[in-house]
Amino acid sequence: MKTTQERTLLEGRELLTMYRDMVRIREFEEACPKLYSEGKVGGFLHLYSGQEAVGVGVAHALHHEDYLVSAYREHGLIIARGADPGRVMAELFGKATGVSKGKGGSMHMFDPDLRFMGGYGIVGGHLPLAVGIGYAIFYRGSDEVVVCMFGDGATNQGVFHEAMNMAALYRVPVVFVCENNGYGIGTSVVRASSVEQLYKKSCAYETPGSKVDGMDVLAVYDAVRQAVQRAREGGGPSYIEAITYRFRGHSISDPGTYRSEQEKKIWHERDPIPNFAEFLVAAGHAVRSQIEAIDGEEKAGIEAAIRFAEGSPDPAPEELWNDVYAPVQEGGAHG
Amino acid sequence: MKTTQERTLLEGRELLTMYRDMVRIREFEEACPKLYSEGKVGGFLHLYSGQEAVGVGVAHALHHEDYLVSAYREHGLIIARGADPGRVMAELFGKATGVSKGKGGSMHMFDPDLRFMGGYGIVGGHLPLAVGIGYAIFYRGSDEVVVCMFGDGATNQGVFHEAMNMAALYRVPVVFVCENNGYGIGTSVVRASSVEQLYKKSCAYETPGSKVDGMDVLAVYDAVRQAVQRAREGGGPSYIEAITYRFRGHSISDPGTYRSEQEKKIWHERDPIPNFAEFLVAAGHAVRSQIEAIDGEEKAGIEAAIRFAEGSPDPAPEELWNDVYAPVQEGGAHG
Amino acid sequence: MAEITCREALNQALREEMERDPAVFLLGEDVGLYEGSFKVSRGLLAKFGEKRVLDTPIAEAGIVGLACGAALAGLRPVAELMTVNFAVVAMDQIMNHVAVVRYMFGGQASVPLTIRAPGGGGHQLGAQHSHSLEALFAHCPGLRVVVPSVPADAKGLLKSAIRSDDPVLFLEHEGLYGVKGEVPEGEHLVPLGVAEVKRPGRDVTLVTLSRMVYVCLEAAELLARDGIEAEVVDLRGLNPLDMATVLTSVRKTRRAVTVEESWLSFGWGGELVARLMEEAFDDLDAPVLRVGGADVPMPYNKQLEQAAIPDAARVVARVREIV
Amino acid sequence: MAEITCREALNQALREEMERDPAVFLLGEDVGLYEGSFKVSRGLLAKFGEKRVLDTPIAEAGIVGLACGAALAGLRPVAELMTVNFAVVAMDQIMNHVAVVRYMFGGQASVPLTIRAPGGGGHQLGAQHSHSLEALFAHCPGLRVVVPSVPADAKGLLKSAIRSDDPVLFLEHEGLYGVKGEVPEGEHLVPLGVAEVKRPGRDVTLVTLSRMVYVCLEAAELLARDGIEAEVVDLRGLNPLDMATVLTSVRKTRRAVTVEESWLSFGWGGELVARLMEEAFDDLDAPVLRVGGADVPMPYNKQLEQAAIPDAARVVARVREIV
Ligand SMILES: Cc1ncc(C[n+]2csc(CCOP(=O)(O)OP(=O)(O)O)c2C)c(N)n1
Ligand SMILES: Cc1ncc(C[n+]2csc(CCOP(=O)(O)OP(=O)(O)O)c2C)c(N)n1
Ligand SMILES: [Mg+2]
Ligand SMILES: [Mg+2]
Repeated sequence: MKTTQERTLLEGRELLTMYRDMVRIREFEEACPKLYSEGKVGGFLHLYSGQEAVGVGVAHALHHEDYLVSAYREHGLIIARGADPGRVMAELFGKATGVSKGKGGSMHMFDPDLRFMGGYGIVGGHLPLAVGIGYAIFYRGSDEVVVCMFGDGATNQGVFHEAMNMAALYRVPVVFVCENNGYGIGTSVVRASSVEQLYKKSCAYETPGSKVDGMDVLAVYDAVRQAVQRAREGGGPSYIEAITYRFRGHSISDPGTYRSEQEKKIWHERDPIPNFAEFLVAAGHAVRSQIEAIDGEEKAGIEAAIRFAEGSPDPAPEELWNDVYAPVQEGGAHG
Repeated sequence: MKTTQERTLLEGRELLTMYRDMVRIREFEEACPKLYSEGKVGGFLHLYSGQEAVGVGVAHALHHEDYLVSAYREHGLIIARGADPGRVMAELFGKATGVSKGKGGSMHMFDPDLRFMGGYGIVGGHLPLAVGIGYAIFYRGSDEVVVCMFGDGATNQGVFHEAMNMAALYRVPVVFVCENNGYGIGTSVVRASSVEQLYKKSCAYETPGSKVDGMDVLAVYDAVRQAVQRAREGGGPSYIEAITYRFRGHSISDPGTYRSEQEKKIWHERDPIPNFAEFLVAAGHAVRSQIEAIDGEEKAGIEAAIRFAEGSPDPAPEELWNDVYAPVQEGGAHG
Repeated sequence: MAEITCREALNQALREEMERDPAVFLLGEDVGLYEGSFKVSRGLLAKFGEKRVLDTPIAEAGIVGLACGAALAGLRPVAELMTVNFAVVAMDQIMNHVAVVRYMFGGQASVPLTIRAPGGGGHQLGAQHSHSLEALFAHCPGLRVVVPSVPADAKGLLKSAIRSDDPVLFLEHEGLYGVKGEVPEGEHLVPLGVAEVKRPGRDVTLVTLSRMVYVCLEAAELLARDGIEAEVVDLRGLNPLDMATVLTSVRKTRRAVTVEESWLSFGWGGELVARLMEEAFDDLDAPVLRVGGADVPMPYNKQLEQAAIPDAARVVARVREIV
Repeated sequence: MAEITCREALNQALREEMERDPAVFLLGEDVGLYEGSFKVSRGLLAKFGEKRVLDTPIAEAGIVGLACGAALAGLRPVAELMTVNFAVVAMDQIMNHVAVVRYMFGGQASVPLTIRAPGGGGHQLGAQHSHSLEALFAHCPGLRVVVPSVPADAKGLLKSAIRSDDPVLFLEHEGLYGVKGEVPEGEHLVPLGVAEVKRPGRDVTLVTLSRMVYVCLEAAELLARDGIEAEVVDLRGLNPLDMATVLTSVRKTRRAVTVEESWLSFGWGGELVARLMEEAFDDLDAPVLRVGGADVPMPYNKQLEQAAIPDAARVVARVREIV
């Protein structure tokens, strides 16, 4: 058993990693608009700036073998899970070195080694997939857990209901994390959901529901860690609503005029990154210079990621036809 | 204002009509299996025997202008709403005189004059339609109400969630009545729904939910009347779970072996019809001979309905091509 | 006549029909406060209010079902699906409810519903956001399938769709909202089910719709340089399907190529080929060929995506095989 | 070889594959305790237990999505949709998830999922319960579409489907479960994408699948009385599509008719016609004609329903137009 001092050190290290991960995500996301306007990145582009504490808190609450599934706002999540920002950026560039070989783009990233089971673009569509991954875990009797991330708007979709019910019915190890950033594109939560407190929706499935401050990485970490532990021990699914805010528009093309300057200001004051830095210093987990070092390293890291993406090749033309079907197996046409 | 005595008489009359309606439905349904085995009726055939108190309680709680929408187990509902059993039977026979001109059959009956907006065969599929009818009422500012009937199994479908949410969000005058007969085909409620008490599902929409004895026509009538009044006065939707039982298999082809004899026996003792007859006599609303007269009249009425159906013509062959599209309107091809 | 974009033309049609008929209302995700993700409903919430411009939750089955019910009760809803890709989420409501209620209730029910849905590829939106589903909907009896290519049709067809007592899938192309063209002010109706010859020609008929109309016109230009005169027929929809115009053209040119953006296999081109073969076999000097999208989920990478979508060069190449 | 029904053949395939591979499991509405609404999964719950024979709520999107996720995580689910009519409720999961994940994730994801769904008309089930949706699924790249007509194929194709690493829509016909035929015991695989000539003939080729195979064989008998020898080709599926077998037959007979149960317009027949026209135009002595279901929602009335579904007489009449 470790001494208090050792444990603090350990925690200290982990806390700094959390900070580093949030900074990495922020640097990554904030580099995107320019690249998009330069035409290097295309398609839809949903940035995670402002929501980093949720993704990082979740990722740190997981074991390496645990699964993460997400909607399309997932750059930050796959990075929090440990993906090389270079390969994530390469995906945005549509390059062969991207996490999805340039075929998925911003919305559809995947990494089996990290057990990042994909970013999906149909709102709510991936929730039943998470239940299925949970069922596979239960089926094998292993002790992994799936965390499924989705937005507030997704909770009004029919599949949300079906997934929540089936997860509870089969007691699969799934933790549903709703990132309530207040809006589904231009529609605020109260204008789309009959119940304003989204965590209450789990009452219809006798699944524990709780609410957490999504701008506080440690609060998210604690809430998710408990839910994950419960799931790992066979306690079944739980549902967490993380209250957060996206600092940018819904996607790169959204000016976000439906949100008042006043509202944005209030939330920016709650920016999870500087606030966490203050906490780290105040609590003695780090000194200012360490923080600045991390900021600098991550800024440089993202510049390197962009260089990697720019230097990477496009997929070969024949890639158009690959991956539609499985490679033909032994024994039998398409068998 | 009426004198107490008059009112009792009136109630007495209405109570007898309720009894008559239940008997009519039972006689109708119990006549079907034979007709089916004779090949006069085809397709699926979902009988309502045992659930009469729900449909009749609901129908009596409605005004003439109110709407009723249902799933496929609807013979009893359209009859309770006032449809001529002859035309309902003719529909089962697929005759041109049927309520849907022989094109709908057992699952798809419709009568605009009775504001019976249809029986639908996709489990849960008609719930959003009910919300839409409610929206039309709200849109026009009239004071009608829609009652939407569905089974316990339907509450696990995604559209249930979407419809409940939208109904509450727009405060439309819809009363959702879940006929919980314990099973969705061979699957019992607890094996399909994570929450056993289905009325609790409305908690996720901040919509009042209540449970009522579906074998007691007056209990159903009272619960629905209150919900209808609330809706009529702009109070928005409510959700009622009526606990009932189907005396026969899911459909004519289902032996229903998944239900124990013991279970069936208990429920048959709760048969809404003889029990209501006992109540009427005991409470002095009717004398035995009146009850017997009604039983005889309704038996004869269904025999007449069968004769009407048998004597009716099939749709003309060209009917195959009619009703796919609206009759071509003035001004413009298909415009 | 004013030169306006398809976006403005659609907006005009909605505005005019809502003014004309109080039973017409809009619903959909972000159609109100946000004025539509493609801004087609700009200004309508301000003008008509929340009751007639209804923002909805993200629940496509609920949206289409609500609209279907409202139509059954006598209203004329215009439901906007943010994109046609999500129509698939509401497929049961569209196929098993909207399309069939009139028939299965013996003609007693009517669903005067218009479902607007932008679609199509070309913007690197990937495998879940690049569909053109004309063929799917056209396979379902009971549904009208209307597809405008120019601003004037966008307005005239949408007005006709809204006035139709049949349910109409009105399929717009995301790549055409900004396209400009002359559009008559006020009452301008284009009947459903009437194709239009966009360019006359004697050597080959290009049968197409939506954004591919422009691709075909471009191909026709290229072919013309070599003296090959292609006639371009814009179907403007698949149900009703105007075979008469197609047959007249093909009987003249004796050659035809169908051009569709969606997956070639089991797309709508096959239907046209089959009807042409049956009704004009002896008039054909060559097989009717098809051009269509690659049979793959849409890739994100720009070059791959461009390779997956038919272009003028591909059309020209196909034509050269038979002319 | 034992004579067994399609129902028993399917049951055998499921049982054998579950015994062979512990990753194979069944899920669906009433597949367990109730043993399937068509009793295809009879005895499987008793033998394999609840974990491997999973009863689900009535939630098709949830069922297909759960199966898709389980497949992503390495299992080999066999999802039963009570009927194909409800596949439409899960259309988004099938089209936008199951079909595309391998591609959109650059080949890193695999969905070895089989979705079984009974369908077809003929039992007076009306407009919402009589679909045959082969054409819809065949239009979506990424999905295999397999359609057995006889017990031996029901077993052999289902086993191949379950072993395939591609998602397979396995479409059974409600009217064929009771049909008997010889079925090899134990290991019997029929590769996906290989059509079969059910009856040799020199005068015309009937291209068909599912229950229509029987209708075509009946038509062939009638035609034979008048000396017309029809060759009947059972496609056994639409993806992979075995054009080679069809072309070989048509190059011999120089005439063809496609026969499908579903709505004729925008059905799969058009695809066959288009490919035949392109690949065998000069070998054809007559237009390739099509027989298909009436383009109407299915009516309940028996006579009307019979009139809506293709029968031998209709096939014979079409053949006589070109022979
Ligand atoms: C089924 C479906 N409907 C509509 C859309 C279009 N759309 C993309 S994102 C979005 C808003 C989702 O909001 P939310 O779930 O809160 O997630 P957020 O974007 O806020 O992270 C919508 C409506 C979609 N992608 N899928
Ligand atoms: C979407 C859909 N899935 C499956 C079916 C097949 N099915 C018909 S009735 C039924 C059970 C419905 O149970 P419940 O909702 O409780 O109604 P009940 O039959 O008990 O009145 C099922 C699964 C269907 N008709 N629609
Ligand atoms: Mg949101
Ligand atoms: Mg039930």
